[in-house]
Amino acid sequence: GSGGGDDATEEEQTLSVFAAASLTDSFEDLAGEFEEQHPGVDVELNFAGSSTLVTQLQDGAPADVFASADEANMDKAVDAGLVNGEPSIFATNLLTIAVPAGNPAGITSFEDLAGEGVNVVVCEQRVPCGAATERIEEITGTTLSPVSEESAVTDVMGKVTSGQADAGVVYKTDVTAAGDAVEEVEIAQTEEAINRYPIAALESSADADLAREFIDFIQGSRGQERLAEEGFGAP
Amino acid sequence: MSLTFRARIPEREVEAEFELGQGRTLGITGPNGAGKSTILGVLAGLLIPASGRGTVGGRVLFDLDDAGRGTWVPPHRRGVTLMAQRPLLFPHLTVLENVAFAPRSRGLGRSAARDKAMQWLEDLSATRFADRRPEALSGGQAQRVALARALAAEPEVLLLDEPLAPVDAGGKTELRELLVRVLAGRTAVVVSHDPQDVGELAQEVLELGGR
Amino acid sequence: MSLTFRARIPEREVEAEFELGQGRTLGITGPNGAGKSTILGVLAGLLIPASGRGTVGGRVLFDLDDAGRGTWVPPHRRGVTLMAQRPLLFPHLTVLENVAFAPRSRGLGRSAARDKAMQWLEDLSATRFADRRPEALSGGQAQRVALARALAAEPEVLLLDEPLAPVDAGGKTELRELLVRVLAGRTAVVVSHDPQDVGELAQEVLELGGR
Amino acid sequence: MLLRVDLSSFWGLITSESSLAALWLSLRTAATSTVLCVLLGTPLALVLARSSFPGQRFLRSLILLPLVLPPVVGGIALLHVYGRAGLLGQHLEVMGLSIAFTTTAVVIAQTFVSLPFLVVGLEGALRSAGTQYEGLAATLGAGPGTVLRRITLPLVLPGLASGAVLAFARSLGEFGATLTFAGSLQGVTRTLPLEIYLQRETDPDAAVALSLVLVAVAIAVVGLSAPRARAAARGVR
Amino acid sequence: MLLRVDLSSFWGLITSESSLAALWLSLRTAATSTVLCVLLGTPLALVLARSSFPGQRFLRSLILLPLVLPPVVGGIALLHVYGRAGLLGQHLEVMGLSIAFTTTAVVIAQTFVSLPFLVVGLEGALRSAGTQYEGLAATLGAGPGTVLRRITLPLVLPGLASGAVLAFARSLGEFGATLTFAGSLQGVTRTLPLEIYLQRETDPDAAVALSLVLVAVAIAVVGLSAPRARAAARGVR
Ligand SMILES: Nc1ncnc2c1ncn2[C@@H]1O[C@H](COP(=O)(O)OP(=O)(O)OP(=O)(O)O)[C@@H](O)[C@H]1O
Ligand SMILES: Nc1ncnc2c1ncn2[C@@H]1O[C@H](COP(=O)(O)OP(=O)(O)OP(=O)(O)O)[C@@H](O)[C@H]1O
Ligand code: MOO
Ligand SMILES: [Mg+2]
Ligand SMILES: [Mg+2]
Repeated sequence: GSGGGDDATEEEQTLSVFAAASLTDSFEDLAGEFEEQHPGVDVELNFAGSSTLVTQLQDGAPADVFASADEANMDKAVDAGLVNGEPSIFATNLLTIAVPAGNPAGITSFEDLAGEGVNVVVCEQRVPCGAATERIEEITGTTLSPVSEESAVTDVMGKVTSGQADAGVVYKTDVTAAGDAVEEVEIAQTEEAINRYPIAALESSADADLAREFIDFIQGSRGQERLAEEGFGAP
Repeated sequence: MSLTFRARIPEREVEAEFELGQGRTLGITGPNGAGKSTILGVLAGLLIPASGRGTVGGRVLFDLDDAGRGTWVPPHRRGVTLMAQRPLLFPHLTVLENVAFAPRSRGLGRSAARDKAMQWLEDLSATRFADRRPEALSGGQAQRVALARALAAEPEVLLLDEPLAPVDAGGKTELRELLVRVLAGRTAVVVSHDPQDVGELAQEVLELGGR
Repeated sequence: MSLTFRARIPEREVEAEFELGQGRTLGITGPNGAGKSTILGVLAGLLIPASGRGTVGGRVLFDLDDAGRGTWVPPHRRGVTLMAQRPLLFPHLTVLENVAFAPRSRGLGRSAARDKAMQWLEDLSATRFADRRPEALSGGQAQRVALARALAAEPEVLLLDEPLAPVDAGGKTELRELLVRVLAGRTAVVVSHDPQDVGELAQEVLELGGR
Repeated sequence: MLLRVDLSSFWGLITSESSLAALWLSLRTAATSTVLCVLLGTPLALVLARSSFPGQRFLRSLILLPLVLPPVVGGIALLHVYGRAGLLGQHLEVMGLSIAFTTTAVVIAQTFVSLPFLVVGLEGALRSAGTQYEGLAATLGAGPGTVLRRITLPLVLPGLASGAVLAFARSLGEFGATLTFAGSLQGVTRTLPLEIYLQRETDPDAAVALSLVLVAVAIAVVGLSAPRARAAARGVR
Repeated sequence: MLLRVDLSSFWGLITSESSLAALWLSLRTAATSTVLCVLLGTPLALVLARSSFPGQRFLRSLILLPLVLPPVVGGIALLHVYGRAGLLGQHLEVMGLSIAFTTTAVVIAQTFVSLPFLVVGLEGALRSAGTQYEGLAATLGAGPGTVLRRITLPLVLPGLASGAVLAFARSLGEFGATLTFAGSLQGVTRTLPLEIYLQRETDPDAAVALSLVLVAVAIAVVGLSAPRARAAARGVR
């Protein structure tokens, strides 16, 4: 454990965090700060798509903390008995429309996406952002006929930043990360399809206290501040 | 077609010069490594000499100055056919297809080329191999087929590199007679170590010095 | 080592039988395709006959019944070395390395094997090629090197398939004298179309019928 | 892997509309890409093996590039060339040709990643076949075209065939470049690997079942087209 | 692509700690995998090219499988074998060896996807080299080991080398199987392609810059090891 250490030689300790790829930048910074506050602790970050991470955990990957980009994947981890205690929501993400710089197709609302000749790209309904997009379609009574239904938000963004698509339905964090390459067109009804990011300590953790401390740090003011910079919403 | 030849291939220490009248056969002899195959290679267009000049009936085959610049006609436009020292039968073609290769390349139709090839195989007593692959031939059998393939090209100039070396004693006599007939009136160069070949086939002889 | 041989290779319509006393040389002659190379291949262990039996000094090389079952000793344990009809020099080795191959395989050290190879090249007047690659040799030069490589193996039984075919006239006389010396006291089989080869090298002759 | 899928649901799954559409699309596009690889790769291999010119090494490296590029990066590179705003793509766009999000884009992505397989295999075969037969054929009066058609290509046919099989297999498994460059729409651009990837999000077992289908198709193609085993070492002439 | 990255930030980016760690890890693991491919692939290619036995076609298909598997599926398959609960993994676990999510896992993933390249290239070279020289060497008294070492392998060295280059290139670009099977831990399992993938999530331009590094390394390796161009067709003996 982390206890028992006097001011004598610090015991080297590793905290392994499995986090959704969309958290890369924020978690790398936060992990560095956490290490500074906890001398002797080395935070190892493993980033991948949330479903990949669950697969890895199921197959016995050694980890202390799991931060998922959606509740469905966290549920899978819970069902598999991997989680210690209750997951908690530490961030939210809202859908928005990304258009290439200059907005060539003149998109102003979600409904515009259904217009003639608009190349729109969305996530497929089997992945979280696709499910959220479908909910917005229902609420607005709009039926999109996308030219592509991607398996990850990153791939939707790729189509927009490269100008292949006239518009893509993505998360606010993605628009923030892309900087000048894209412009944002807000979705009025976006609050109806909120995406929640849960975090949890894992059964396989060798040091439940330290895992807890890391989760608290992410949910604390410094963690929330850094996440907000990336475009995440508060829980 | 009369033939003139002069070439220098210094990497192989080979240098030679000769002239040959229309319809005549030149026999080249000389020790191993003297440059016999090299000369045939240059004539056929498979080797580029450092310098030299070759003509057939006044038509230039190659004409390269000491810096290696000048004319050089590619092999398929020379009207010169080589039977190399090794049979080099095309391994993916049957014996008949090998012999029919040149007639086909000259534009003959499939069955006309086959007929022609069959005739040449008959002349060389090799019809019974017609459908075999080259890999299933004995050394002497392969040589006969290679000879048939070169003859079937009916070129202006025929180059034969030790055509009868692996042929059996009886076959040598038979094939020599055939070659006498075939080479009559045709310009040809025959390389051989066998004085009898040279004596019976060639009207002129080039004796290369050896090392 | 005395040699006995009896084999049937029906795919090639070859069937032969002979015995040879210790230290003697058998000359095999016969028309192209008679089966001369085939017999050497079976003796060397590169071809498996349908049936037959071969022994060297009483030791069995192969002994296969009509169903093809029985003993078959692999080539490297026969003490039989073949010089094939084509030189087949190892293309990735220099001439010297080619000739040193057998001594090295017999366990000689690198420099001892080199010395031995150099001696054989000297006997065959081929030392000046020692450092060349086989591709840079003329037909007759390659043949000399192949002969040197086979002789350097100093096997119990030596098989030579037309050893002098592409060699020049002067070389033939020189090499025949060398072979007479080398084969003295060694059991050997020599295939040749040249009656002079057979006459001077062989004490016994097997004349194969042709087709 | 087999243990994780029970048979009845397996059959239902692989015959579902989306699976069949993906399988059919994969087979069609992989076959087309293979043909394209042969048509483009053969001249390239000939140039690499039969001529020497300055910049040849660089050309070879360029052709082999897709091998080492992570497919996603390859897809990005394709976007920069053929995309709407790409080097070539913007001119095509003007001509009214839009490649983005079409099956054509899938074929381009697959051809891009598979071409090196064909070129490398064929170049090796051409080099080891050597030029002796070609030279001899020329002295028999055959021009370059005839030599190519009747000597060179038949001699390297085994190398060409094994290269084509590799290219087909690689096209069939192509995922990253297709996803990045062509998108993912059922029946149009969503090939079997993309379908598998999507299935994995919701039903990993189903993804495994679909993978088995892909594996079966691949084994069938590769197995059937394998070079016929030659009889063991026989014959020295 | 070049246009999107300005040079000063480019340099800072590719010399950042995480980039250098990823590059170094990539080079180390790709080199190790290539060595493993040669060690494993050479006997396999020999068995495929030089013997014939029932099930040979099946064995070949099996070896070629990773070619056609989308790498992610390959990664899942590896987890099922070497993972903690996997067929082999559970026994290794008992012995105190845990492979998943270590650098060893990266090497296994790369070897798995790269092996077919080596085997296919080498098998083709072995077949076209034929067995004549081997037979002749045996009659000169060389046993199977000597023949293999001094004749067979040197004769197919160009094929072996080009196979090894392909395997190295493929290992360097490996992404999907590594991510799934080995995870993405800086300095341990996060190779350059994984680093690029992560960068793309947050900074697409940086991803392009890193891709250029990968491309440069690949061009260097492939270009330098290319077969020396032979002089144009010369010589018939
Ligand atoms: N690539 C090469 N191919 C053939 N010979 C070469 C090569 N390079 C150098 N040479 C040398 O060139 C010289 C001439 O060789 P060439 O083959 O013309 O001889 P040759 O008269 O045909 O001999 P042989 O009667 O043995 O066939 C020889 O000394 C040979 O060693
Ligand atoms: N794979 C093969 N290799 C060689 N010969 C074969 C093969 N298959 C069948 N044969 C036939 O076997 C017979 C014997 O051939 P072999 O090579 O032993 O003849 P040879 O007596 O050595 O003739 P040559 O004097 O022409 O060398 C020939 O009729 C040949 O056509
Ligand atoms: O990295 Mo995620 O789990 O696709 O947002
Ligand atoms: Mg010669
Ligand atoms: Mg013979």
